[in-house]
Amino acid sequence: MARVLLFGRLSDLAGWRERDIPAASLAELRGRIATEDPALFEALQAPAVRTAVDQELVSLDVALRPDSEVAFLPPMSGG
Amino acid sequence: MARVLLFGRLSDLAGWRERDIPAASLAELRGRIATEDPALFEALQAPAVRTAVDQELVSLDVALRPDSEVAFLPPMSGG
Amino acid sequence: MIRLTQAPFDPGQALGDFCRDRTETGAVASFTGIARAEQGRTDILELEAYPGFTEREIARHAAAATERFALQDVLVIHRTGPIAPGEAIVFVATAAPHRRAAFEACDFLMDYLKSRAPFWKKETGPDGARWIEPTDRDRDDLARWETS
Amino acid sequence: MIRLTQAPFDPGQALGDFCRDRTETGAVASFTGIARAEQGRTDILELEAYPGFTEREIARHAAAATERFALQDVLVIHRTGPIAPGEAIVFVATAAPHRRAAFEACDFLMDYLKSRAPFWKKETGPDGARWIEPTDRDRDDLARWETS
Repeated sequence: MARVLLFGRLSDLAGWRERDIPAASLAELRGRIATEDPALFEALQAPAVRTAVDQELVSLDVALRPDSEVAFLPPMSGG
Repeated sequence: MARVLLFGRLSDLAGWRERDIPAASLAELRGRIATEDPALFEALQAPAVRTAVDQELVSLDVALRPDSEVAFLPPMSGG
Repeated sequence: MIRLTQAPFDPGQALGDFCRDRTETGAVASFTGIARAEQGRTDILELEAYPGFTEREIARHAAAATERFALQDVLVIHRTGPIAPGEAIVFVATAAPHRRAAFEACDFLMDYLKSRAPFWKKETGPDGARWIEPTDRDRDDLARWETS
Repeated sequence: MIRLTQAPFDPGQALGDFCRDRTETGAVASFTGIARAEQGRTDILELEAYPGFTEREIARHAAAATERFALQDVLVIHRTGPIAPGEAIVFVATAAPHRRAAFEACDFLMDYLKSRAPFWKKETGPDGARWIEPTDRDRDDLARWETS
């Protein structure tokens, strides 16, 4: 299980901002999203979208704990 | 006659800040200063010292009116 | 210090507080980003952050700037939520003994905030809403600081 | 606006006023120069100006900066007379649609003020008084803006 957070245009696209999705790894989580929402899966694959697990950026697959927080971060722009 | 103003280290050197000195041109004014205070004259000759007549910078000799204001400006530094 | 705030803030107050009681600083540079109306094309700007993560990422860059430019102090305030035209979005202040370091550090931090800090920005106007992403200009600005 | 003042001023107040009611500005850069105590080596700084001439010379450079960087507004406040450590000496703020212009114009004006504006600066400390003149660094900084 992981708490999944979507930011920026990703949450507009998916229609949700925060959801619990059962998965033991990031790869498994992506697989579930691919099944449920192919358009969101496609958007998450873009190289500009970064992934944070438990508030640390990751670039490879990682295991998820039951209380892990996974955030998908589209291109950022502050100021 | 001209009202002569000294700024920065020039007024420390001369011991005055503002004085009336009779002169019909800048060259004549410099001549009078050379007679009265050779050390000040020397200091005014330094290329870094700029001269303003009636609040406009001048680089050549100019005529002075009776109410002209002549300012000698050593290297400037604000901020 | 890094501060995210939902409420409007006064950049003047922030600068006044930041400058107070500094007898060895010499130079304080600041930048204030203000929401533009774009001649009526923007009614509202909405800034989303990732609470916790966003502050920590900014703090990491503020620490990098502090080291790189030998800063004495740095302050970043960033709005989140809906922001009306004319309101301050971001305020950065840097303190250093001399002006070149203060200016460069402030510029460096703003380039980072514009194109790399974890914020997502949506503009809503008469033509609808759109997400703003860093421009090529923003990326070029950021590239100036890359050390080879 | 160019303002010389004998009395202490609050840079925060100045920035707050400058930023107010700007709905098309986007970017305000500012610089505050503060008198340093230099670990007790400076007790007092004294700034002399040439009233009238000084304001006009600064205004001429502010107008040049406005044209060169397409500024929307510029403010320069400069202290004269005796200044204690920790007090603001100079404040420059620049307003532009985008940040690069605001930063560069503020930097440009400070370089000018440091080495070319009609001020004379005397530092008094336990070792006596000395006149401060532009450093090589100040001259190098200024040379960055020369157009060939």
